[in-house]
Amino acid sequence: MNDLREQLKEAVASAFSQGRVRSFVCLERGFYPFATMPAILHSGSDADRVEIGLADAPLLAKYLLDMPKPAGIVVRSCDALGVSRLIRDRRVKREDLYIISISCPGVVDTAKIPMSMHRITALEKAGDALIVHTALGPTELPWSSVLLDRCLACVSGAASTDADVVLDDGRGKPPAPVDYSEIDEVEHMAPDERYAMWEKEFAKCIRCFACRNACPACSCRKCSLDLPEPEWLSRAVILPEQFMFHFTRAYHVAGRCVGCGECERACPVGLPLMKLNRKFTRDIETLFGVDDARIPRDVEVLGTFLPDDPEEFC
Amino acid sequence: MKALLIPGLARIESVRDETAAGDVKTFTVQFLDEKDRFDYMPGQCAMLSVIGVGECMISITSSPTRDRMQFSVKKSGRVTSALHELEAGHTVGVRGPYGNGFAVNEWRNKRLLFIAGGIGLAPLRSAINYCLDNREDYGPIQIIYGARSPGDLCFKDEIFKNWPGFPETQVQVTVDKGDESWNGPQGFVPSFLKEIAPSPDNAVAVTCGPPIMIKFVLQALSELGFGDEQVVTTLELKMQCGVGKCGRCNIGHKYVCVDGPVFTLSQLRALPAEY
Amino acid sequence: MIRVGVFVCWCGSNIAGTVDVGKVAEEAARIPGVVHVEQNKYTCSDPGQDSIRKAIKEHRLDRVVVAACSPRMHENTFRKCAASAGLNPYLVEMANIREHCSWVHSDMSVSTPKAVDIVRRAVAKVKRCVPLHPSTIPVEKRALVIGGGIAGIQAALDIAEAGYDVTVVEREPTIGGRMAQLDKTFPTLDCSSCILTPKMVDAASHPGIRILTYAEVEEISGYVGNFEVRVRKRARSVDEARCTACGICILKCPTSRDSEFNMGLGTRKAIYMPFPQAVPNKPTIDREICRHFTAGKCGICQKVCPSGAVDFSQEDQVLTEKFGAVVAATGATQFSVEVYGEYGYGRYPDVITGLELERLISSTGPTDGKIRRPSDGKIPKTVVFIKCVGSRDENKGYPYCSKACCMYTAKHAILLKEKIPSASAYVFYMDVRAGGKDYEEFYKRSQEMGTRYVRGRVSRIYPLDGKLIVQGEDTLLGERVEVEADLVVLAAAMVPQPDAPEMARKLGISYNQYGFFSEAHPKLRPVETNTAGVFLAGTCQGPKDIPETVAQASAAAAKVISLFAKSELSTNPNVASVDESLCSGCLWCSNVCPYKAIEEKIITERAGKETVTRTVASVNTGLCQGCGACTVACRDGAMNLLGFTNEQILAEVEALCL
Amino acid sequence: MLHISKHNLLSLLTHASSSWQVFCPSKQGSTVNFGWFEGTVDTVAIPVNSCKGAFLPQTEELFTYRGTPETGLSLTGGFDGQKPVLIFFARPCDARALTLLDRVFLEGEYADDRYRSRRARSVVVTVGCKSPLDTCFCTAFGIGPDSKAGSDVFVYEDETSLYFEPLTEGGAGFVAAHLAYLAEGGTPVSVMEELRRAELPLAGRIWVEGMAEMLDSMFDHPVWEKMSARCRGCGACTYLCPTCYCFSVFDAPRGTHGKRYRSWDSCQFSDFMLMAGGHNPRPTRKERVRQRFMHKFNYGVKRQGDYLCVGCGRCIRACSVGLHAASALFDLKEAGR
Amino acid sequence: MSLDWQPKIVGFTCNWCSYAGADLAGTSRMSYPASVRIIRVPCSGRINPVFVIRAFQRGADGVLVAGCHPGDCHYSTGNMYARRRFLIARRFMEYLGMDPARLEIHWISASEGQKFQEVIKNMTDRIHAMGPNRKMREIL
Repeated sequence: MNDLREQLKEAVASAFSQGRVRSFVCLERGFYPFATMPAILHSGSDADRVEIGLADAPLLAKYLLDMPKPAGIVVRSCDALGVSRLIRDRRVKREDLYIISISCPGVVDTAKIPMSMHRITALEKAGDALIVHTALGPTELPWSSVLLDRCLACVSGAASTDADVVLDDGRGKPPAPVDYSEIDEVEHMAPDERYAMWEKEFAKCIRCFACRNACPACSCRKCSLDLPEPEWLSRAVILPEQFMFHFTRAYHVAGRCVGCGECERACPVGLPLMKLNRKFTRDIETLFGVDDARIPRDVEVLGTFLPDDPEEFC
Repeated sequence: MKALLIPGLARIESVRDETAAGDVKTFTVQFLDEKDRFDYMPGQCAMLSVIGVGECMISITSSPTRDRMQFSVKKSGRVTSALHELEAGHTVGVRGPYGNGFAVNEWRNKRLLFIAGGIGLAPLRSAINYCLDNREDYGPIQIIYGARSPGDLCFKDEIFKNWPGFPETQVQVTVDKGDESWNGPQGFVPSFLKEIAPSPDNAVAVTCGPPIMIKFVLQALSELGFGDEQVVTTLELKMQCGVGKCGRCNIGHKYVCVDGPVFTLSQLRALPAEY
Repeated sequence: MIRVGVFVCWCGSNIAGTVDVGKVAEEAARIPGVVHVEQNKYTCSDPGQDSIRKAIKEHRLDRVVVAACSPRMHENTFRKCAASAGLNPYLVEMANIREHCSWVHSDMSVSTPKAVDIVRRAVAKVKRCVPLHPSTIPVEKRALVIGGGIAGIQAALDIAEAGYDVTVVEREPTIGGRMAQLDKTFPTLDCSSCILTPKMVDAASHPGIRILTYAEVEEISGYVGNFEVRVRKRARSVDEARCTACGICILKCPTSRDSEFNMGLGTRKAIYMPFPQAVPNKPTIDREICRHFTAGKCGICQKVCPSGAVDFSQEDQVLTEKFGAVVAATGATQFSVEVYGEYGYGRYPDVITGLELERLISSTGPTDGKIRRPSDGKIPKTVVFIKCVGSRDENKGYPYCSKACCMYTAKHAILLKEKIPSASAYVFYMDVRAGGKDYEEFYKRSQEMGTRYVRGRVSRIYPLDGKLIVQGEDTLLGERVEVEADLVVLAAAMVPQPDAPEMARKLGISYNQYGFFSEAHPKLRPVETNTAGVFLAGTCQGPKDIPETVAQASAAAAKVISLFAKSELSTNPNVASVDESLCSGCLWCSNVCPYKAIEEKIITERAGKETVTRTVASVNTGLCQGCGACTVACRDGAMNLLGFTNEQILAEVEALCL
Repeated sequence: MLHISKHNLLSLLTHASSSWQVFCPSKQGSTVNFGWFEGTVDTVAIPVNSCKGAFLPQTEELFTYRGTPETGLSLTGGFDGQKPVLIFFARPCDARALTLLDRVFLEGEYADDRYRSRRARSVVVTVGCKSPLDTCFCTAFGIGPDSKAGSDVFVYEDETSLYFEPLTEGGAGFVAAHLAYLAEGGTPVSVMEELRRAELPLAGRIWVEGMAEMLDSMFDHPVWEKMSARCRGCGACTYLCPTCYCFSVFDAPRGTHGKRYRSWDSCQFSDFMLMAGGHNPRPTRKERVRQRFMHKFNYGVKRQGDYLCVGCGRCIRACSVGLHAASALFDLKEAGR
Repeated sequence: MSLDWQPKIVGFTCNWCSYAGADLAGTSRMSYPASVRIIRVPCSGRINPVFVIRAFQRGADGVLVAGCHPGDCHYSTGNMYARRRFLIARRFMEYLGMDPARLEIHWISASEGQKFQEVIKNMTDRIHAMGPNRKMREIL
């Protein structure tokens, strides 16, 4: 792990020294020592700040939008998909980017560490366990029990190969099997029951737009939902508008969602947003014969068609 | 207790086009219900509603010494555009008065210098008419006004006919660029001001206009020897409530809606340079 | 302030009969923005239009809603009307309270509120209309005629006569089409070839007409005035310039197959001309059967050709050319009568179709004009004609009337009597439709000549002792009829070409459920299509006889000529439009554009203190046809469709849901 | 002290809800949120949102109108006759935050009638914080697990029971109305002691003394650039903050009738200050992040006489990129040295 | 729900086929319930699924989306995109708890006046049986 971090620091420093980048987005130590937060570096001398991100690591792709180019980024495979999304959406150009990909064993979700283990002083990965250090001493938790939800649906923990530098320590999490059982569960509910469930979820939504702002597929210069005219979405936070908001957000990323789950991680009130996104993903895969719809393609699923698409309408 | 954000309904009595381009209109309004009517001081503002579209803060351009409340509105956004669609007999919402207004009582016996550009004359007009209606309380009044073109001059009746008729009252008008009908001075307000070079002695300078004009007028005034305390201007920011609650129109810890819109230059200098 | 005028039409009693027009007008007056409402008996009439013009001026109307019939009927009428009163024509919206309301609801208590809703929708939309201005595009003054039958020939001649260049593309080796196969034409019985071949020659020799035979249209792109067409001219294997049409090659060719021209009743060689008067009068090698191509042997034709015109190495030529207008004259074909098992076509050689009979009667046909039955070459004494084979039959064929069959059957009966005076003719029919100049008389004549018309269906045909026993019913007499026939002639329906839908897709036009191309309006725009610049002539649009085909061809030509009479065209301003300030430049919109009308554009703008460049989408308004697919692909809300903007549609939804 | 067994709490609340609108934490999907009582209550977790919504709803109707400006209008927006609000199980930070909101909405020339009428007869029942979270730093603002400012009733919680200590007349009224559910006797001394001794993990790292004065000269400091670089520009922090109160007013027209609403708004949104002419005085995240923290730690002190932060830590939990009041105070302190 | 309650159906139809089909129903005097109100758009490819949500929000009890039969689009491909969009959007609305019968998508050609009539009749009957839509609906 440390080796990887050292390699990464070196790679970042040399990206600057070789003049490959004017800025670099990576993770650094956060306010809580065990968590990381995004940092935008402007000089190679900042490379020491670079962290791999054991816990609560935010995804970085979207920072590329506003960074001075050429811009560097360090990506794990989920973030690499986000970068690819931005490139396909022509929001950044590949030639303006300097990508360092790293392998990833998964990222710890500190919210999954039981309350009884609060006052965390440090976190440590040891084999298949997470060691939580607190004032009361260390405790071991199974690694898979504390991972972020997105890691449970990980495309691959191996370092992405579409990168300028590939740093893979071979400890990447193996790809997670595709599992749509949570979607099935919702589908098996009666319509009224489903509606009631979403009504309850959407009632929590405070329309803070954290989901949208975190999403690498939501990169419009100006979100249409913010426009006063036409008013696609009223600013009134009332249930009909919540349905409008969540329908539109999910529909706008339908076929474009890379499955990184950053929306859900960013949501401060715990909305199961991936249950919405993945419904589209699954339907797209089954209806249009797309293999893993999370992978960005040159032509978006809704930007094309097949003459023999399923015909359900008559 | 009076509902804070609920406007009173008022009938538009008349609509007057001020400019040739039709982008400034003066609305004279009368409350439908006497209990909604309010008193105000020159420089104060009100929230004007086009019900179904929205609200915006507009300075009251009439003087409280006259009986009808008037607003001069330049078409710039959604609400003002909707307002421009309205005609006499239509209904608007009005709530106020908001803001501090001009310190007309502190101006007594002083020489008053009003410097305005374009629609910026609207808030000053309230003060000008107030002072003219209480003519004996104030010293000489000098009004310097400019607009982009002759067609863009507002309140033409007053600047050319009415005001110059008052004793010790001088109105000087310039346009950025004249046309065949124009034989008056040409040039921007700040340089016109410097040419006229009014004296700062016992004077208060009140200025309002586009931000770029204000910037250079303030410079010119200090070059002419006006102290920061002698210079008064009004500010405009996006507002939603008008009552210092919605948290929008602050510059530093001051809210333009309740602490302004009128500030002396020395007050402005104490605020962060955010505007 | 927006000042909407609403004009509620009675349409005589068409609307007023089932909708309380007064109530609609009353409610319309309450809609915000409506300043004037009036009712008219017939708004589309001169006085009706005058009242709109008057109201626009008197009430300073800046938007007009006409609550009347379908916009597909009169939108243009009222747009022109508004324009003549100085109002931008795109500030007019129609509320369809006739087709969608008064004609489908009889209860005033439901139709009236519905009409009010429809008007409310129209007002909501028209308030968000902005003046639109057509832009202009240049016109390439060359016409493409697809199909070299009589329709195509006539259209080409008319267009060329007006001074414009025409290219005719015909997929057979010769022009002439179906008409060339006919012997005589009704009701005058003049010889089909005699009137057709001069026209074929005229077309071929006209300096303004270029004929590409043995050629097919592969792709059409572009738009009115500016079509780009790719034509594949198949290799004839004969150098047309060298060939002198001496015919030796044909004579010597050892390979033959059934003649398509003779409906399989005779044969033709591998190197062949479909018929002697073919234009161009040059042979073609059928590579499917030519032994040189199938077996790599032979080559006799090349050896015998005195002018060295046979060229086995010839390749298909692909031409890409620009045209300003296209006339589709792709014709029709004959119904496959095999599906009527009871008639035994295909099993009994003496059951033939009308077109086959034409070839038997024709002096250029396989029997040199002698009517001999195919099985044994005997002269038939009794001939049974069966009409409506494949037409007017929803079970086995098509529900429509094939239109020409009644008359050609009458013609066949007459010709039979002329050729074999002793023969007797029976015609089994459902109805005789003889509408048309001199048609009824012609039908009568066939009766007077002794043709026996039996009203009823034939239920079965079976052979017995060299005869065909035709069993049927005379529904007028209510008795069974049995005829011992020597020959049975089926009046097969005219049906669309099997590849008509494919051609329609190339042309970007629609077709009906059978495959006939759809005209823009069944009555008022019968030769236009919904794709500007594409016109229809002949049986590709529906069954027709020759006079009608020729008339329609001339009409299509007239449309082309009037199109070419302008040096530029004004385009439909209801096109997509980009709000560059919102566009993120992802260009997903361009993926879904069927006209490739969206391009990438680099713009430069100020961002704070910096000048930055960025990519946005840009619409080519000449190419854009206004479908709006891009608007839905655009998440930014940057792409809009003028005349059908997001604002308008959302307002319409809202107005309908109030 | 009057107390109730935890088992009976639901029946008390059910009874209370006949005369009060009860606003309490409950489990909503994966999180515990403050909201109107619907039969369940969660007394353990600190809710993700604050209880400000009981007095300043995220969206509220100001009035309904009928008619049009052209044809005449009538406005209806009656606001009365509602049951008083009972906040059940605020935390000391929440209760204190309400007193800060009160200064904004109740003091000065323009009191907010809606806020006032909701607040006027409200009762705030606060529970002592026995197990503060890793994100709690209320002590930095002089609040603590047993602070009573802003509360009408203070509740001590032991393993089995809740002990009610009325602090105000309103609180006493509430307790009196529910005597049937409460048993007399006992003082939860050990709980009181526990609360007094409770230590907040962040206490040592956060420093606010003199922060307001220090910020006076930091308006143009480069630290804002650095802090805001990671900001994603969402409004999670402001919407979950118990002391943020910004709102906007807008109309929802539907043909010839409609409503005017007010709804929370956030200074972190790019169009918060966008003016009709297109000018934006706070065009980038730097200005907006600065506005947020200047408002909390400088302007608030000048206008309302106190920091507009209570150290509840909700922004820490809300922010997905670690930009929150605690990190800001820490970074600003470093920068201001 | 009163017995004579009439559902409100918002119909989005393409100009070339389905609107013309509705016109044909009119010219052929084929009566159907007065439940549907049509919004004419050039092509089914112009119909944004968000419009459908908006209709439900504002009070529609049912929404009909109609376009040319695949292959017959006036713009050649618009309905193909519409088909993709609505295949997923309709499933998603259902996933959110919307009753699927309230959103119908049909291909109605210009010659299918009768089909238009039948679609409206059947849709109206079904929705009539379900009663007014309350989901996603705004109450004013």
